[in-house]
Amino acid sequence: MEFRWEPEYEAFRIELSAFIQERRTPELLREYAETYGGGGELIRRFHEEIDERGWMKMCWPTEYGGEGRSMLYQYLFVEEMEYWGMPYGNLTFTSIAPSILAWGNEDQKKEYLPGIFRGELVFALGYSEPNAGTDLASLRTRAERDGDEWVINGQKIWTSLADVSTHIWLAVRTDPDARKHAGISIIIVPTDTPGVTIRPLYTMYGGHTNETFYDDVRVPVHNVVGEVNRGWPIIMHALNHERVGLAATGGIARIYDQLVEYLRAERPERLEDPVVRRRLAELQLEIREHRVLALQNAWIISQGRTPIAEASMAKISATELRTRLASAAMDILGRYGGLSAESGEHAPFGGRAEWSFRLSPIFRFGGGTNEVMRDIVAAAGLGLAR
Amino acid sequence: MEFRWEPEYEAFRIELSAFIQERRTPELLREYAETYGGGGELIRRFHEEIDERGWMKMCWPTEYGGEGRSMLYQYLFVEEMEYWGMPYGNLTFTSIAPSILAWGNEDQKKEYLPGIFRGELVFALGYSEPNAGTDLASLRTRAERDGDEWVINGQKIWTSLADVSTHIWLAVRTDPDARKHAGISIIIVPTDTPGVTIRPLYTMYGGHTNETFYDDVRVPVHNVVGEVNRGWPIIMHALNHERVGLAATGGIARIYDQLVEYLRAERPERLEDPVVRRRLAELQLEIREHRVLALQNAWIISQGRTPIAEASMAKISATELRTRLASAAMDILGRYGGLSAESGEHAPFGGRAEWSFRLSPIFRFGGGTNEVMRDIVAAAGLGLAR
Amino acid sequence: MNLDLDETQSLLRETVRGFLEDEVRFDRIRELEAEQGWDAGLWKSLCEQGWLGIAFDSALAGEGGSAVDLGLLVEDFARRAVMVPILEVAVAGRALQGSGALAEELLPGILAGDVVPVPAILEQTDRFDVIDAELEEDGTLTGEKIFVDYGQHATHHVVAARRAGETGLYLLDTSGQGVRTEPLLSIGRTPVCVAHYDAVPTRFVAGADGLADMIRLGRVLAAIQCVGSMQQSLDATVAYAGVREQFGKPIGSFQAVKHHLANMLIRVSSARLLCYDALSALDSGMADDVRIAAAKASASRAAPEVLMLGHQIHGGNGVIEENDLYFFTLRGKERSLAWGSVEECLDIMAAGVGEGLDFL
Amino acid sequence: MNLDLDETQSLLRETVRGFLEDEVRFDRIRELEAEQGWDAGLWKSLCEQGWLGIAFDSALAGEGGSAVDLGLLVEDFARRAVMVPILEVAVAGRALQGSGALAEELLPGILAGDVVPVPAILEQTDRFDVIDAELEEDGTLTGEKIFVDYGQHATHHVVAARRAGETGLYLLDTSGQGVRTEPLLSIGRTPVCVAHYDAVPTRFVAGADGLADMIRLGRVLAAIQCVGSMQQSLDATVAYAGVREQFGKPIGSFQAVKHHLANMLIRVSSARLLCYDALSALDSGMADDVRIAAAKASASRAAPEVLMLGHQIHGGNGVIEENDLYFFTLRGKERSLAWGSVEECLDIMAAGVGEGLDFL
Repeated sequence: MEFRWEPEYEAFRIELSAFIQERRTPELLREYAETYGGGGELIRRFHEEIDERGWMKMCWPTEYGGEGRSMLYQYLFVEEMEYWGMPYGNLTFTSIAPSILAWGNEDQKKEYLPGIFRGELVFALGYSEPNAGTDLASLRTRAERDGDEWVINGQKIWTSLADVSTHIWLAVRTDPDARKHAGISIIIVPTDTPGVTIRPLYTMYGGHTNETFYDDVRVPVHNVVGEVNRGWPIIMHALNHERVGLAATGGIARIYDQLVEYLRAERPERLEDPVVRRRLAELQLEIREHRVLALQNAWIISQGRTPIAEASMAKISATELRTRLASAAMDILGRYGGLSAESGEHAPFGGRAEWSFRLSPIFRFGGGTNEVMRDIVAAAGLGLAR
Repeated sequence: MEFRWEPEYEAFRIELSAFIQERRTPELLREYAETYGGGGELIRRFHEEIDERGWMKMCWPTEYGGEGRSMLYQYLFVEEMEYWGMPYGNLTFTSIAPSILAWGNEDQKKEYLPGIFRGELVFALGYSEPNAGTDLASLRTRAERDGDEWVINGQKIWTSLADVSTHIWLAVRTDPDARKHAGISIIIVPTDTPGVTIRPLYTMYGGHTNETFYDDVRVPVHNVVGEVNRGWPIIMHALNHERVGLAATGGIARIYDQLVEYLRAERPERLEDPVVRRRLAELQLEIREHRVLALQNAWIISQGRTPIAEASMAKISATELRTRLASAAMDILGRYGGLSAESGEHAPFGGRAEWSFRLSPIFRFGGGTNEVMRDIVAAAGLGLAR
Repeated sequence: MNLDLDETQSLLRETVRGFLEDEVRFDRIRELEAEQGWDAGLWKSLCEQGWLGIAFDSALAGEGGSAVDLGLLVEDFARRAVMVPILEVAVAGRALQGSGALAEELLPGILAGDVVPVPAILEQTDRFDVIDAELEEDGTLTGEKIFVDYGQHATHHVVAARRAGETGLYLLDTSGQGVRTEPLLSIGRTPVCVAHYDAVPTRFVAGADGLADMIRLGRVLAAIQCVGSMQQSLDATVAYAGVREQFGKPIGSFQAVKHHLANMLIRVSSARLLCYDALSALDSGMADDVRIAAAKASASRAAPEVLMLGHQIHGGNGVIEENDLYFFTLRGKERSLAWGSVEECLDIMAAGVGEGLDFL
Repeated sequence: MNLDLDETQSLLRETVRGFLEDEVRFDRIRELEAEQGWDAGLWKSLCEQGWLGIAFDSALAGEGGSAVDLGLLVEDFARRAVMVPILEVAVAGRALQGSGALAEELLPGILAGDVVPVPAILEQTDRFDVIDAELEEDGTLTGEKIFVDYGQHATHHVVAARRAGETGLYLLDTSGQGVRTEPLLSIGRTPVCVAHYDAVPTRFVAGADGLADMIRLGRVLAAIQCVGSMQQSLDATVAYAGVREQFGKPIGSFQAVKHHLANMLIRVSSARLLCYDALSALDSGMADDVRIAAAKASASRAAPEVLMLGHQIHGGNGVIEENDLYFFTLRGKERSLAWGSVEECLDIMAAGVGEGLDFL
């Protein structure tokens, strides 16, 4: 047992950090904020540069152009990108790409993976429906086969990024007579297919997600990923990867660092207050407690094993800490802590803590509610009956 | 709405407090610790003095020798007794006596109530069985009628005080064919009845509770309280009163006060430490948060209404705070906090925090587990389906 | 001791709730949020109802002056997320009440809804005990105040300032020369601003005691606003848990959800009781700063936990602007910071540690 | 980076666990608790197994000297609540290791189980950074140490003391004249005492760095003992929840119980990982006091919560002495106080605040 990053990992992180610093322009960050990573020329160019350095594919098998490096590199990559708030493909990269690698056929791998790596292809996730949230297997959007095409009808909700994405990774019911978890398939739907309607849903965190409607949407039969009616394990696999991303420590650590930096620069008397220092120590302890769970998760993946309980533990830990940290940072900052970015220079570090608080609820139920995560921990981690 | 104690309440509390101070001798406290309030000459004498002043019956209807005072007097009485760690009949007084008043017949009221008030009669509660804890309705101890007697066979567990009590308030199954909650009766069993065997179970908090065994135990049929096979509501009523006692703030406030006093006298530099003061402020806040729940509960009772959700809320709040407070007090005291009373002068305020920590688990599941309490809060307080 | 509402209070509550449900559409609040406005029309109506008079004692044309009654009013306004300066005008007006001629001049206008004074206390340090603003010898004020709630819409500011070293409250007219307000956007989405004063004439309102009283009342009322937000979130969440189905049953039948809801109720109940305890103490003249701080600390600390549990149970439906839940989340957290955050209130409690728990 | 056990470590763990399960009866621990004794026979056996050598580097007849390996050993001993001074002798022995002639003289006896040295650091203030004991010019010590674990059974104390103003570690023989021990009863029920020294001769062991190293290692190992207690409580509780039935089904099928158990696992996992992270840092010479303190703070803070959840699920069955659960509750809480409570460790972390989160 050894908790030290070997020199090659340290070197990678230093190189990556320097690379980010050079490219982290206000223009790029603005584009990211406006498109949620969905697109824009600057983001695409940034992606290309990452891809040129081999970082998008470095952990992939050599037969798909990768270097077969340990997945710990990807862990460091995601943490660093999240820390600095930079786009890197996000769920398309961390959840969809590995799903295509694991379940897609050779044609699909060739068709989608290179574009994902260059940031040209962006996938929106079409899982949830108005009456199928955590209980995803209740989904009703249906696809019926008509010759060489699937004809899709139904409605999805929380299809975030759909308005800026090129494709939707759509979960549909292909056998209405099968039992709940059977009869579900994954179909890739180009976003510009006729019959797809996107309606924005504005949110309390200032951005929007979408409802998407499917009205006789026709896609070729070969857009099904894996086998027809065998979509459930693919969804579970993708969700597991999604949880790994939700468990990232970078964004959390950044808020903490920004808080300390702000206090040092603007409120030095607060940073000297023993009680404030104690509060910061408690928050730092919680970040450390979370960080090792995220690391454990990454370690298991890097060994080719599948973390189930560990992924859920890290997801719970990250998402609940996110809320507590944002709230505590605001409390320490007093009324300044309540100021949004729109308050300009009055808002501490761009109103980041305040925004983080508004954003934080979604992580606790997104990717599977934390209640279901705890059920999973009890079942997979402790062997209790489901 | 008015949160101020009227002068007559203030006067009562001052009188009671002075009364306690005069009688709070080491000998009495030792007898209390050794018998758990079950008996001893000093305790009995103390009870008599309380009873002479009318305080045991002050809130009772005048037809049973009471003064019909507001139950808020009893709330103050119990809080003050709990604060100073004095015996006052405890569950026999707070749970059994009101149950006999509510459900007993005139003969039973005459037979038991005066003795309870004088501290001569002590009841042990015979509810739980090895396989019937929170799921009390699964109890199997049975009573069969034989002429003018009930013949009891079975086993109870956690029959605390049985070894020092005069009676057992026994829940038995009188109709084995009825559905779970039906067919249960309450029978008063004199502890010295032949066939009753008491076996001590030593505990991690230094005292003991008991298992009790019933082997052809014969008691007269008129020892049944209320109607035969209608014992369930009596148990629920008594448990509700038990929860009120479990929610008392006195013992909790005492630990806090003793902690502050100890720090002031023995560790003044700790009491001046801003971080320690903050920790104490947090604990004080939690005591204040609990205290108003206990008060709300008492208020509802004093108005002749039955608190259901409120009793459970106060019970949850008190019992979880008890653990947190004891643990936090130990943390603030460092290794001294871990010392038991047996360490003599080295142990801070008689090792009370340490003992309180060891004792604290029982309150969280006793009188109904806090999980069931929360179910009750959701159902009775918020209208959610059970 | 009386923990129930009396008859007048019950009637007041019923009337206020009915009025607000009829008059306040949540979409109107969305519009006001977008334009950082306030609900001037509603303010006039509530003044016409005479409710503002609850804040003032009857000798001065008010209706009562009981802090508890005022708390009930403020709680119900918070439960409807109403965009009016009820807290601000109540505490500013009560401070003015003792100022003799000034009171006679302004109170009728305040009660009619034409004069809208709000407190302006905080300065750059964001601390209630650091007042550096100093009047000139001629009584004019030059300086800045920050976090002035509804300050851009008020007709007057009641500013905390020093004169010859003594702290006091001073009234200034925002319609005159030299007053400039710079709006801020805060998480609560209610109007708030920085106020810049340049040689603005002022009139004396009250001394240091008046300022201390203002902070005490403002603090408990802000705590009550947290409670109102939490209660509304809880009610909405209970309703949602009863109708939203997953896995073939209402989510409210899952034990984890039930326990979240039970925990919410426990937190809200404690905080509310501590608030009314503090208000009652204000009424009987027995309020101390620790008791006031405890009420605010309790509500402020409970608010983010309770509100986020509401979101946890609402899932995605709770974060979209089409749902009303977010009003209460954002207002509740904002009010937890206003008039003393949990950190500041715990500091006050810590200063009092060692004085014994005589509050039982 | 390697978060798995290597082959040697897996083998060690398996062997140690098997041995302890065979050799240690819980009833024997009950007897030892009652008489405040220690398990001298077991100590000899484990020395015969060569496990104590894990604490020492091989040049000095030890087996390894890896702090991680030592942590694994200590964790397993904690999981069996074994009444032997494994932590104490390991840290005292490691301090002696660098002392040249003294090491050569004593280490063989330590490894054989005949020489049993334990640290004696704390004084009346209960603070690791306040050492007032001062040697006389002739090298003798007169004074007191408190919270000396297993001090009444040890052959030697390694005391922290000053000489000419410099703090260091000094060895004294408890069998000689002038040493008197006064037993204390602590919640953990393992032997602990006050040691009184009257002109006791001492020998130099190490300087201030040696003391600092001893505190670092002792602190993480005490954290690991908390983890062992928590894990054992969790395992026992999972087993109990699977067999105990109420309302016609195992209590482990209630969502509230499941979530308690999941929360226990999360807390234990974090604390354990932070402990091995700190031990690994000790091995690579990259340990800093904040990292060490974080491991102990995490374990110390988690312990009472996790252990009390274990009791909550066990109900009445968990509090009777016939059940083994209480060993772990009491030991776990005691170890959370030893070698720096959560309060002390958070103070250390607070002192380091502002240095950035370079630990990612």
